[in-house]
Amino acid sequence: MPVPVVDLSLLAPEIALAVLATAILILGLIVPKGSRFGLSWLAIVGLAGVLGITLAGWENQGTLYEGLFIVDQYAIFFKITFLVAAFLVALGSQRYIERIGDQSEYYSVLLFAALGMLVMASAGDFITLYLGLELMTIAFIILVCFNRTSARSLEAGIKYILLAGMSSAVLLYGLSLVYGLSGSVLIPEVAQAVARHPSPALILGMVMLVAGLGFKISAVPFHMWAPDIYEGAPTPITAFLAAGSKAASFAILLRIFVAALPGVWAYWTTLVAILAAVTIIVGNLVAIPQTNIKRLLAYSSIAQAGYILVGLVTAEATGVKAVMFYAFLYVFATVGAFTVASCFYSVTGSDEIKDYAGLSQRSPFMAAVMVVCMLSMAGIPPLAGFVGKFYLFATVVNDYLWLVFIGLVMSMVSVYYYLKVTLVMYRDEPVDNTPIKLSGPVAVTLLITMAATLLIGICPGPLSEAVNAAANTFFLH
Amino acid sequence: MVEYAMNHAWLIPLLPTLAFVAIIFLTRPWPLLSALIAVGAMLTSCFFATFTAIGVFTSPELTEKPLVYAVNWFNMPGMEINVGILLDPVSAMMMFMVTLVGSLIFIYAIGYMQDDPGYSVFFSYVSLFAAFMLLLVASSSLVEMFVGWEGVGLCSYLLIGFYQHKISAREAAKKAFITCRVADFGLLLGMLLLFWNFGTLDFAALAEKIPHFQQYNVSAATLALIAFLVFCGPIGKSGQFPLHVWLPDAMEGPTPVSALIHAATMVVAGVYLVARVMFLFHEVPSVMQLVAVTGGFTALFAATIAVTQREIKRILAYSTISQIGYMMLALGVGSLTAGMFHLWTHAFFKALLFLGAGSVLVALHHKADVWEMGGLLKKMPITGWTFLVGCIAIAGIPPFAGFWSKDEILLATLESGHYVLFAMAAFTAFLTAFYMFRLFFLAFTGAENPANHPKESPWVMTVPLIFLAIFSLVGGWVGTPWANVWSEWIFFGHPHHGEPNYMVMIGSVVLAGLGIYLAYYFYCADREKVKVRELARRYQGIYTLLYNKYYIDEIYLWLNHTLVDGAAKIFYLFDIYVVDGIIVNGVAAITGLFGEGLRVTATGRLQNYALVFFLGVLAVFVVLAFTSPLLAGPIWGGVR
Amino acid sequence: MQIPVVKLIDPVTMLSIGPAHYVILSAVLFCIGLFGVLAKRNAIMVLICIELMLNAVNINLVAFSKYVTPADFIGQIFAIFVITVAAAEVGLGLAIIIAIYRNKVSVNLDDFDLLKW
Amino acid sequence: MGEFPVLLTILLAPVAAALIMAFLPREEKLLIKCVAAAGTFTSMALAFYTYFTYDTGTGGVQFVQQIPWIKDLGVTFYLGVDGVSLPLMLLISILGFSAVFASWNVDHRPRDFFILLCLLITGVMGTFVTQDLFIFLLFYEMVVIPIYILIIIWGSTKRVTKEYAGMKLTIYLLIGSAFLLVGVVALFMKTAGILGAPDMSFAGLARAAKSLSQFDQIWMFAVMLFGFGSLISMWPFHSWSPDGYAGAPTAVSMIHAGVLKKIGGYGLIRIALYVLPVGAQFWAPVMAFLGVCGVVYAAMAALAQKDLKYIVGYSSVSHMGYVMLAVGSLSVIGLNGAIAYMFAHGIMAALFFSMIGFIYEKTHTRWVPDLGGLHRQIPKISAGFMLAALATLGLPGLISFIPEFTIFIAAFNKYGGLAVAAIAGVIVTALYALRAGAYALFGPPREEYDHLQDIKGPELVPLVVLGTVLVVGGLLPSLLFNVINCGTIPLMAEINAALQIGGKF
Repeated sequence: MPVPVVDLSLLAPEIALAVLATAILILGLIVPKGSRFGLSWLAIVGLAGVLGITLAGWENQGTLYEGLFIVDQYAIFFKITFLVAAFLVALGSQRYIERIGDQSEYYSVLLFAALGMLVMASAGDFITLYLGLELMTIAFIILVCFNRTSARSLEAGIKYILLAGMSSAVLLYGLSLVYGLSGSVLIPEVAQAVARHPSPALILGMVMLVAGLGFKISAVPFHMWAPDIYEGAPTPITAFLAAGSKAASFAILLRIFVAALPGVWAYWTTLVAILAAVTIIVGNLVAIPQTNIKRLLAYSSIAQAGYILVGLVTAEATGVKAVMFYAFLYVFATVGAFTVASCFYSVTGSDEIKDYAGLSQRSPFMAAVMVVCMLSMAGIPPLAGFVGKFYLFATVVNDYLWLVFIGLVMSMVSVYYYLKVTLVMYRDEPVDNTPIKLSGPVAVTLLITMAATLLIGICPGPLSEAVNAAANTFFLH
Repeated sequence: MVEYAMNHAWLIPLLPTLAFVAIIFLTRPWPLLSALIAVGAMLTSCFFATFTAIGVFTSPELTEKPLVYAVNWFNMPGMEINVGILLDPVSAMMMFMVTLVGSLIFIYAIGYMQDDPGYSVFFSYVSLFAAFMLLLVASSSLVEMFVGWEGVGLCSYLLIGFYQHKISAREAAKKAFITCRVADFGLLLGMLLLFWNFGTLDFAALAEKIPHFQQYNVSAATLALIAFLVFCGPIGKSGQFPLHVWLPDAMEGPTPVSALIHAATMVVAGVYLVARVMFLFHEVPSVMQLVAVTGGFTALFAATIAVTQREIKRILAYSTISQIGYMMLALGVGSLTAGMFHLWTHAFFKALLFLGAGSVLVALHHKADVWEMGGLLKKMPITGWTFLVGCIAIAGIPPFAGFWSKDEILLATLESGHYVLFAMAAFTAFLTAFYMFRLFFLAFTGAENPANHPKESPWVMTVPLIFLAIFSLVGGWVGTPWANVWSEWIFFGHPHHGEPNYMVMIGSVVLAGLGIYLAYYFYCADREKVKVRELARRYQGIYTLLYNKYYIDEIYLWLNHTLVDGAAKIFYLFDIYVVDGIIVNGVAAITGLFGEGLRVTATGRLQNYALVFFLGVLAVFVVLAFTSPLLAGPIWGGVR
Repeated sequence: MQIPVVKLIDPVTMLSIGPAHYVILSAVLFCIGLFGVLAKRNAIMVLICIELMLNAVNINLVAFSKYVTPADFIGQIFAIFVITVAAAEVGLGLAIIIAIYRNKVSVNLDDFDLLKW
Repeated sequence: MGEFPVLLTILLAPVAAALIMAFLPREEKLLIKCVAAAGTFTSMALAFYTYFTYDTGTGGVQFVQQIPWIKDLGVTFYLGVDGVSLPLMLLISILGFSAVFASWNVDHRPRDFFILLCLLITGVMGTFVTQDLFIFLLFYEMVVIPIYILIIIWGSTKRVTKEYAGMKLTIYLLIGSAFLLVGVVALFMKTAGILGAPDMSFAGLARAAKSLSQFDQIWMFAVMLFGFGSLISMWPFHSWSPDGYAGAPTAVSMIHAGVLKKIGGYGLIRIALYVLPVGAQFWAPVMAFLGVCGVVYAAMAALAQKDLKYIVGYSSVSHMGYVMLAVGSLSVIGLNGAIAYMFAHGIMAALFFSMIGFIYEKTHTRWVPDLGGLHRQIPKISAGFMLAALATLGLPGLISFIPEFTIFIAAFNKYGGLAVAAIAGVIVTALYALRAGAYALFGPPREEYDHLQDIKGPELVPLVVLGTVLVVGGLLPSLLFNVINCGTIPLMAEINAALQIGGKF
């Protein structure tokens, strides 16, 4: 058979990112410890460059290695999402990391995690999927316990590695069953096989697959790990974990189920709807009594996963589109909120909500960003979250009205705990009145997140059109 | 001039309005200037009103076909409300009367209100009142009239409570407003029903339509209901039983106010309203009966109370109620003529009496109890003699004004065959004479009270008294049975010529005379008043009952505080404990509890998490397996 | 539609090893591993049990590769990837366990509950 | 008439003011206040200009501006006003302006206060000037957060803490709006299906909704009724209102009671009624019934209050009952009455709250038994208070009477008996309004209040502006109705056409 011609331009982002990551790792070894701070800038600029490459390749679509690696605008859109997330996190976490560990390691691992996501986004078969997933996961494990001196960070690390290991084992077992019963690992072929003769064993395999990915997106009942890990991990990592890994897992979930399994989907929808509802309810209710900002945000991000799941219920372009839209705006909201938390932590060394007293006077900007991001998650117009939710629920309103009710009512309940934070930040008088100084990069990060959240909310037109295009390419395969 | 006046009749209400605005916003700091503005405006309107009246009375067709200048106020599909001026003898007469009496009282007030801190404010209020009153009188549609109606209510509220720092004044004002409000509720419903059934509220249009109400498929019962509801308004405004309670308390206001609002003009607005919509009442005899009975009963009822009261203004207040009862009676028995005639004469002598009382009060530094007065006639001759004129007039001694109008009423009652009502009216006439002269003798004759050092009031106060006295004498001559000009002009349906009935005349005079004699016998003849005290002691029960006005105020007070406030409390408690407490906060609390409950499942033990994860997998699988049709097939499905 | 059924468990050929044996074996192995993960209190034991689960997967993959897609070696390739990743994971795991042992002088999972509620 | 984007200017003037203030130093208190005043004044002046240049001859939507916004949702940034929205737009601009002066004495963090206030005003303004449902929603909830922050920082704690009050108000309204959103989303999807292409403009939705199934219309209307109803404090979903107003600072009470509630009524008319006439017809009796319940219930509750703000809070609940009743009457007269009454109530409630605010500022109490005899010490405030009280009890010659009368007529035509109960509310209203006035202002003066300063200078603005509107509007109701007619007549015509029945009017 002829040797397949590989169009490497399709791989440009991945290659660039890998090179960048490796380079930083190596340079980290060469450059003396004192002056490694520059590496962070290298990473940031490099990420920007990769982002540029990816954007440039928007029109450049195709598949590699007989469908193992798919590059369509759907994948590219998600890649952009991840890279934006990585960029913002990298930009916002310089100071934070400086105190707890080595810049070069941190940034290279961060980039590897991003690379894993990129691979996941365009995985065309189970092996690629698995590789991307594990690359991301392992990188995250390192990052979660990056603060080697803190017991919490380490505990989070061990919890994460063990649980993630188990979940990926389950996922793999599912994959193996599916492979065995369909005779292929290429998603489209699997799809045909499943459509031709589904069987309980195959369903079991699928369930395990869902469980594995549900673990990553922290959908109830696979969510138990999330709050602990989010709380224990260094805050920027939490942000990346919440924004990036979730989005990546959704990317692959969509790829598998919406594109590949139309045959069995009919009786999955109800299940997904139930999962979504439960996730929304649990996430929001448990967030109410929280006292630690990170834990609160963790639960709220569980709820957010529930909202995104709503988009999966109807396996249609509208749903795909809604998910993509929401995932994108969710990145900004999450990163913004967590960045505020992280630089608040680096000033006061506390994550307790009660310590946020008087933040509006110590740093009006931080407080404003916090409020904006949280309310965007809650879906209060004119912020981005509102439009996102509108898209999501519009897809299910015809068949699953009850889900819409639950979702919207719960999102208003969520306002309750967001407002409790607001209350502390705005009403209470600060304990010490010293204004909080923001370092330039952090300020830029916050500014970007807030601006994006407002902008997408007020005029979502352009983004929604891009998403439309991407979602349509998605159905070509 | 007449032409001009008639075409500019709208100026009559407008001028006092302007006076009000000017005083409130410009001349408040300069009391005398304010007073002059008010009086000037009033006199000008009076001037206009006079010529208007002349104009109206020189064009006979207006009685049948009133002259209307109206403009659109606001409209929407299915609803068109006009405002304007309606000129016919009745309204012209009222305008003339109001402006005339008003001017005199304003002038009087210049003296009466001397060195009162609220001097300017007082004149602004009374000007506003005059404006609303004239609007009410001149209005061409029921809505417009309602505006004036409520407006005068407001002004009376403000003026009764003019001495706001006195608790009693405050309460009286509130009472007056709310009592009238209750009554207006009926009037409002009546208006709505009218509009609903006839699609308009213009008097002219209604007068066209109502006589043929069957064409608008309105049942007689509905019409009766409407008439009754409309009549509720007058009951309140004109202090008819059972809503008369506010009027005596209203005497808390300055005396000119009592004279103007609570004697001459506002309180007779009810009578005027009934007269205005006579075409409505005329169609429903049942309600006419009701009006007559209410009037007759009120007349007697109030008179009995007046007999025992001690405060000079209260006595006058009850007499006012009673006299308005007369007017209602007249309307009820179908004689618009007699009713309006009495309204007209009553305005003069009652105003006179109040102003006289006022001048007495000033002289005695607001010591109101007639039993502590005495012998004032010598010290304040003008006041005293004019007051006497007023008493004679109200008692109904010819040739004074009261006699002619009262006679008309008795005559009408008799002719319409309401013998019982006639008897009541007659007896009331007797009582009236009695208590008025009781008042006169107690206050102006007999031994002087050494505690008092009265002196005659200044001319600004006495001149109006004299004028009013003159009117109280000659005012009635327009309607003598022999030359009854009045009934030529003011009538409903066809002019009503009461044949001079000498029986009635003589009878009433005799009754009045008897009353006066008794009063003389008890209160003037025996210096020590022993007989009357003896009498009071013998009929202790009746006396206290009358003295406490049949305890009606107490009953209302009880109703208000127990029922209304109690109900309010219940509603409020229900609101905060049930609606808010249980439902709203309950839901919130439950949500919070769920949160707490789910929270503790996060034990921090990673193996619990693993377990949950695995159970989740099983659960999902089971659910899926049972919802999907696959269990039918073999476990492995087909394998190549 | 008519699903072409191949009897995986054939009483006649029961003695000769067939795919079923492998599948069942891997299932058993998986369950043992899972039990370990849930029951063992020692972090290292849990790590080992996870390895067991992964190996169960490998057995599956290889077996299916032989019986289902004998032509191309998808299963084997997959298995090799799994082994590699698993190695990395274990290495990382051990590193963390050492670090946390330094910090807490314990590898008993029940001692790690700072983060809860 | 798009040469000068007048509506956009009206909308953005307060935002501009807010931005400027954001860059002013904290200490420049007077300057900040002046900026706020300038911004709100600009929009008020332009609003008046719009109001009086609105061509009642042609009617319909005027001052239109359209910018395509979100293609796949069929959203256009569609500004334009008609007879229904114009009065309310005017109302918010007037109230915004007076609210700035009513809070002239705010000295605790004034910059934050006025920034939030301006944002709040913009949010409310936006709901009235747009003709597109999506844009409407954008503004609809935007106001929630400013209000919450304003309450928790500058509010006052009485029977309930301000935190509780603010949280209850916010969450309650948000839950309501959640239901509303469900309705909107469903409406959007279904109409998009009908039209083929989505269209979010009111007109478009109305056109498409004609072919909705009756069931759809009914349940959608139900959820919208709950959403808008809880905003307009329809009984029994009112319990946020008295506490909220009691907790809120003066300006917020003014704007919330004055206009924000009206968004509920406006939404009911403009969206629920106009788009879903069939549902409206089905639910009209319920609306009317709840309205009457509200009138009586809240009036009675107000009678039992001792705190001035609670009195007005309950009274506003009761007055909104009239609006519900009017909307329930489904007739031109009713709608005219409803809108005019919303305008009137906005003015008088605002005046009431501003005067109470001043009284509270001076005497530091709102507890009626602790007050009394104030008419001597602070005559101007007392005058304003009495004016508001008299308007509340619907005194003819003041702005509230004619709308009330119109509502009565409409309600009476449709629900005779039920209306009577509502009209009886007038008596109770008079009772509590007069009592409040009598006990707070009249009676013997207390010496502890002798030193009080009457309002002067900028503090007078609310009294002057609102008082003038109160009287002028009462004397010349046609100013109001001529404009409103332009909105309601076509609207009702559409509805009747959709219902295939000729209403009585």
